[in-house]
Amino acid sequence: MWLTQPLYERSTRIFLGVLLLAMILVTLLHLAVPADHPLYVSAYTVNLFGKYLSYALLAVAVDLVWGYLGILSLGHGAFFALGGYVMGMYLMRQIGDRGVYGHPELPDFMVFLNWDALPWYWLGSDSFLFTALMVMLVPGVLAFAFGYLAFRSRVTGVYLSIMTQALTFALMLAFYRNEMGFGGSDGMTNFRDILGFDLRTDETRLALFLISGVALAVGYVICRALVNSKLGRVCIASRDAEARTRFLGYRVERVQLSVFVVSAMLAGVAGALYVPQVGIINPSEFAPLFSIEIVLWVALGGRATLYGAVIGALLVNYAKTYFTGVMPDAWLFALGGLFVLVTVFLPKGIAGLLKQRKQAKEKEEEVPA
Amino acid sequence: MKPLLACLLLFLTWLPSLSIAEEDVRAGALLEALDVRSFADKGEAISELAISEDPRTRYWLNALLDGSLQRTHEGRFVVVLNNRGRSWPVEDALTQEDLGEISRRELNRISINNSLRNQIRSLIAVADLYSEDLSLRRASAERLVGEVDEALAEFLAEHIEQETDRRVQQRLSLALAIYQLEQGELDAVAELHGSLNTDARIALSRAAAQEENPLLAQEAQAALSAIEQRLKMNRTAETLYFGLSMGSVLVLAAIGLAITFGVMGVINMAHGELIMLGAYTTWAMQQLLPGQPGLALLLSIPAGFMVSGLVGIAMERGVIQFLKGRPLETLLATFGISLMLQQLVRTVISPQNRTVVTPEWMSGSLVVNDALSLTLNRLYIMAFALLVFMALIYILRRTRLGLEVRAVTQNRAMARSMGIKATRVDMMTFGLGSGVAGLAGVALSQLTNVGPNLGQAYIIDSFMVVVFGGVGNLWGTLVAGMSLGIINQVIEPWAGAVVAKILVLVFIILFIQKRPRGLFPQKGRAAGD
Amino acid sequence: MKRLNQLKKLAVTTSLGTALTLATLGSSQAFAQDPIRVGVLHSLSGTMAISETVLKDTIEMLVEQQNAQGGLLGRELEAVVVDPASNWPLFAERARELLDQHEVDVVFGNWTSVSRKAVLPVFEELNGLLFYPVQYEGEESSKNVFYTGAAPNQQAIPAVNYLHEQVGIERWVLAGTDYVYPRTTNRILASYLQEEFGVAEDDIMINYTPFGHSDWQNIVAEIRRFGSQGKKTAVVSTINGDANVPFYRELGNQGIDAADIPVVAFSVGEQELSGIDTGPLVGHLAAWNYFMSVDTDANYDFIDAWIDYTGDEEAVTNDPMEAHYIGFNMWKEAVRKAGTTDVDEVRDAIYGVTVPNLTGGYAVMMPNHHITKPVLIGEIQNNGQFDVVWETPGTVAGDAWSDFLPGSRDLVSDWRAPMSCGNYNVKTGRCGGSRAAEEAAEALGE
Amino acid sequence: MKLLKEMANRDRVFEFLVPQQSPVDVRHGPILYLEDVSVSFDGFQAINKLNLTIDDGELRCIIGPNGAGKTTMMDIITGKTRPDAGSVWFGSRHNLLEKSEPEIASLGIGRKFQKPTVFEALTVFQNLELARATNKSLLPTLLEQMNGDIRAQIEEVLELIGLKELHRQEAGILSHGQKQWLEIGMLLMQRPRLLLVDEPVAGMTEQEMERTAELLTGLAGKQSVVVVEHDMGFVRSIARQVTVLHQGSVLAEGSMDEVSNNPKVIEVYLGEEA
Repeated sequence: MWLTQPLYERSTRIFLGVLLLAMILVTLLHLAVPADHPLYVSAYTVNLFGKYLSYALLAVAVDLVWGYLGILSLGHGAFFALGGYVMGMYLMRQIGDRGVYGHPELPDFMVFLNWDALPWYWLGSDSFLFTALMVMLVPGVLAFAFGYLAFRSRVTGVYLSIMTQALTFALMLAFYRNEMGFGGSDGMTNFRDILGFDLRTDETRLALFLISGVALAVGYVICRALVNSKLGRVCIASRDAEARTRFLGYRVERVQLSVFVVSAMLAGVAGALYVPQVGIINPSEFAPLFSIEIVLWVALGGRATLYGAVIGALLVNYAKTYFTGVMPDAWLFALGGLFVLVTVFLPKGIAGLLKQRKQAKEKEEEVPA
Repeated sequence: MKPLLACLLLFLTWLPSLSIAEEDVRAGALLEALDVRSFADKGEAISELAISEDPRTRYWLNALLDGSLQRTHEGRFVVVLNNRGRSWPVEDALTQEDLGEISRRELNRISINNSLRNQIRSLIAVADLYSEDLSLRRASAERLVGEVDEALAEFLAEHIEQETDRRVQQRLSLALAIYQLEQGELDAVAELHGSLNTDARIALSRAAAQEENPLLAQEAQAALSAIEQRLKMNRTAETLYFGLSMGSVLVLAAIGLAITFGVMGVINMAHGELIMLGAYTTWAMQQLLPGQPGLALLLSIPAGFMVSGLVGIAMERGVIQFLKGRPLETLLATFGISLMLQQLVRTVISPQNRTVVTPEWMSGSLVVNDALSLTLNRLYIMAFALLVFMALIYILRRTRLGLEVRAVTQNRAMARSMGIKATRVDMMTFGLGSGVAGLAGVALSQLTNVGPNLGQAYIIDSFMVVVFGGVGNLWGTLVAGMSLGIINQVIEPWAGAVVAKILVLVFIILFIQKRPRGLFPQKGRAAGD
Repeated sequence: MKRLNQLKKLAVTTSLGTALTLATLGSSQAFAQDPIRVGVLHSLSGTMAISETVLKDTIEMLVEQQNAQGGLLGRELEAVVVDPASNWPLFAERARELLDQHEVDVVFGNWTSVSRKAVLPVFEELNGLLFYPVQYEGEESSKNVFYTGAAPNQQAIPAVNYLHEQVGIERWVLAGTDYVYPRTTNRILASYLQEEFGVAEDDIMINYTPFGHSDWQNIVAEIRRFGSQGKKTAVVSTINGDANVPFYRELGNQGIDAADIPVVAFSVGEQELSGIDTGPLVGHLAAWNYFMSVDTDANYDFIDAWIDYTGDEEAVTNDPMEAHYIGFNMWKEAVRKAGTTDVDEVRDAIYGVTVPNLTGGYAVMMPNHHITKPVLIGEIQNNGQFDVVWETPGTVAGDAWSDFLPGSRDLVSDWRAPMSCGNYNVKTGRCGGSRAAEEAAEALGE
Repeated sequence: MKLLKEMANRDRVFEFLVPQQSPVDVRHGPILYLEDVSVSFDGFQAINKLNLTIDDGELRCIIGPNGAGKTTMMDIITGKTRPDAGSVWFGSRHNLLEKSEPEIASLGIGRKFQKPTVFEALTVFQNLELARATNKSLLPTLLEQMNGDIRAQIEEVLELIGLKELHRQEAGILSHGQKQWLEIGMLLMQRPRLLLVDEPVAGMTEQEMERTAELLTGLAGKQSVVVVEHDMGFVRSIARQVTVLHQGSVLAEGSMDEVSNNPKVIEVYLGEEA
């Protein structure tokens, strides 16, 4: 079965092993260790890690299209945010009549906009299953519509990147509008509970952290299986020599479209996991800057490796948390510098470095033999 | 309206007659009357001041107008000469002797509000009808339209004859006619026929609305409908103008990109920040040349070009040249640079916006008629945009550099073998594109904020324009920018600003699907795949 | 940098007079217990840095002054500064960091509504104390947040009263940036104008623009036409931050003079004007609870201290800074009264606490976590300052729930026992929920 | 899942899609037929009223000076470039002008580029695997598993093109000649009815050339081959029928000797040889 195939592969096993280990470790340090102990991991930190993991999943999704398909999407933030919004709508409905206006049906921002009923697109948002479905469908459909047009008319490379950017920018403007019915610039916040569990308890946070971990693992395996399959090789082929691939009889645009959609869905899931952990979703998630930053994570970690994307996401975001804490002014310099250094001196990213190491070692071993 | 009547006497009795001592006593009393809490009383006091035969009246009114007439805690009236900082240089309001600097704690302003400001301006306006300076006379005539009262009407009636300047006469008779119409005189309607002046229109619509004089109402109605027609036309013209001016801003912002991106294939995400640098150069220039905003602005055109150009060249040498043939990587690298440039400005200069002054000759607007006036700053920017565009076309078509640029972009290897220094050409090209971005910045400093986020606001639009117009085609950029500007301005009134922006974006996205290479694509082999 | 700060410190203390310098000497020996931690949650980078950095500095200055006077409860004050980088989710994260990791006793912070909404759940969960210094849309009342900025009834309503009664405005343009504060304010104003002054529907024009909107040609032209129909017209502007410069520029260039169509702004203060050439804007209005130009000694002392602290002769003060000044002093008093920094005790102690404001009056903390403020109308001067042309006779108490919105007119907020409820419904007599909600519930019941 | 896998692996499923099954109707007449084809870029007439017919199983060489339109012709046949006028038929049934590159490819037209283009990031083996004639639509491609007879096919070709011991290497590191061979190998994997070979021997050693010659002649008969080549020696060594292109249209046609004695051809070529 092709989907399970990666599980027999060394690199995947290592990755999953490390991930699992980290999750167990964090859980133990959080539950078993007394709060005053230096090794104790606070709920705050667990929450942070949970956020990082959802970012990592997003990065994997981007690496899938950029690394293997050669499509530099500057709009994946949009799919991420859409997934987040779908989840946000569900969480909003879970508040029920505990909002400030105590309206049983409508979220507060609708009450104060004087709306008397939910707009049609909010239907079903109170069912978790429906939400879980939409989390993937909404970004998927958008990606399909956009991708269908773009790939069919062979908009590629730079043009595609700029178009994706325009897409997310347009969505940002749209979601800022209060008429949209998604809370305008304030977005959605003040969530209470998910599936009946109170979001404000440490247990729920731990659970969300673990779920994010599992989601990352699953997403990783799916992508890995995809790129290991013959289709994955076709992706690489079309990335390096699109015309040639066509002459071999592959319908490149369909390959691109399908992979693009899968990636968008993964991004949606990441967003859905992100929102309950940070407790707010608003249009700034659509900002082009964010989408470009994601690409940096991948570039730093190393394109077309998947695990590189994860490394990159974790590193950059940890650095962000740290730097904006200790030296806020330096942060943008650091981030900007990173962009430059990585692209100029580290085109293969950290993963590339590791590979070189490995190969160098092997050579040394070969010499005596 | 007593004050206006009052001031008629004001200039008949211009020359000082009494002895200085008595003068100052009376003057003191007059000013004393101004220092009251209620603005109504102040109004009275001002009219009193106006009728007084004191020669310093004009001086005081002006001081009052710009808020520099103040009072020390000891109750002495002073005029503040410069009100920045913690203590201000002042002179005595009566003797005009210099009193050195006084802490602002010690001073209380004789404050006025908008209605008093109006009153004073009208007073001064009437006085100005006698001024030698023609522009002053015109201004005051302009101002009196719609402000005429009985007293003034009588006065104007004979004054119009003495007036030599044609326009002043027209204005005054218009003002007079409006007043007469309000008095219900039928023949005034003829005078106002076809006038686009707002006050005239209002007067007419009032006349049309009233019952007691049906004939007048009828006439007025006829006149009104004629006016409405002309107003429509003017509105269309106005929208077109708005579209073009917005378009020219887009073109200015995008044209530099059309070179770096279109010609060199470098996706310069820092383009916005290069624009920002141009704007900051303007600010710096104005700091260097205080009091001469106009000169500073002109000087900052070359300066802005140099600054952004040099930064661009530095970028090209330092980063971009290492990314040849990896356009997507240039995107990331330049984006990093843009972040750094922003933060640099924040830390070195300030996160706050900077003040860039608009020179006299650029503020205000060019009056075509009472309903249509074109804002000057945008008019200049339009001209500037076209100028820059033409210059670029010339450089690329006619100069050695342009030739080399085209050679290098079409066949690098060949060009080199013919002894063209490709790297140098790259450097120059990028420098040129960046420099033009700087010019855009200089222009934008006259329209919008000069702050660290300036660039962010324009980068996406710029890319849209270039891609829409067709990469590597300057004319495309021009057409694209202008048409996007017009589309936007036409949609905006009925869709609102936000939706208009969104619609334009969606439109471009769809358009690119239909024609991936934009409006004016490069055809054939040159395009490459 | 370090040395510079010390110089500043010195400057402040000296400027505060010899008595204080003695105090400093006294305070320079180590404080008895561990310090009281004061959290500062303002963006120092990103788009909001423009407005928020000065507020961070303000709190740091106030903390320094307080330490110079021997700290609080014999303990030193320590400002804990974090940077949420104008990123709303990061605000929530940082708030948690402050309360959870740094265990601060109080937090002064936030500017935008969305950032406040983002941190609200965190403060309620961890029972923190937040002082929010910016004018806002109301429609919110949290046990853990004190709103020292103006509620709509402390800014918008008096402003239109002034325009209607003093200036005789009959026709209104409500122009704002498209986010919650303008939306709410304009809805309140629209219904207020119609109910109180009987303004007709078509004498009110409402217009929204995106953040940082830069091309105002069309809108300003529309305003001009709307204003030239023979009725005196005014623009009530809730346009935010960056969009203001191009807006006022366009006004000036299209020849709209304050005398013809005055613009009264709720989000334009000295800070914003410092980025504009105010020459063409003289006479346009702003409504605040504080202006730098206010002529009181308290204000001059504050300004001098501020100038010394920043070392910038041109440095300006503004309304949110005063709000922080008041908030800080109120918290200080409450801590003194309670004799501890424990959140619950401080909260109980702070109701009714009265401290002088900078405009020569006093501010009282009301049980609904809002304070009493005077409302000032100022006209822009050519030097980037405002000249007060009108002010409310007394102070106005902030109202969390507007009386002009159907959803909230029945709600009152009183956090004292026994009620201790942020949205008590006087009609239904229960805590939480408005009449509208009740009806909806009944409807569902049937 | 299981079922799908089955279907993907078995060769005979999706009859209509498997290339060699495509019913190219050659009963009455040629396999490839170009009539009055013209195309121009920005005014430059690259192909001008070109007429050309290739019979089934024929080996045809096309020569001509630079800019004669050889490559452009190939672009038109494979659907990369659309002509302004004229018609192109594959057999008597398929109008190639209505088809996209993938469709044309799966009809059984394989192409080798002038500049060898292989997938440099993939190994030699994977290059051949991708080229292999099979159902190339989405799902089967995703689910296809490596198995005995696929490997066998690939090994066979590896032998033929002499890259067996390099099959694990990434194609990027191959020498120019090796890339040529790899690309030819990919052509073979496609099992096309018609091969378009653009300058196959550029950058090859003498004996490599000979082997290429053998290979191509060997193919002829089973498949139709069109070779575009500059190297006269090579052409002579394989050619039966030669077509000379000049300024986008046929200048002369016939056996090598006929054309090389044709005065017009000599005139055109004088520039080249001198």
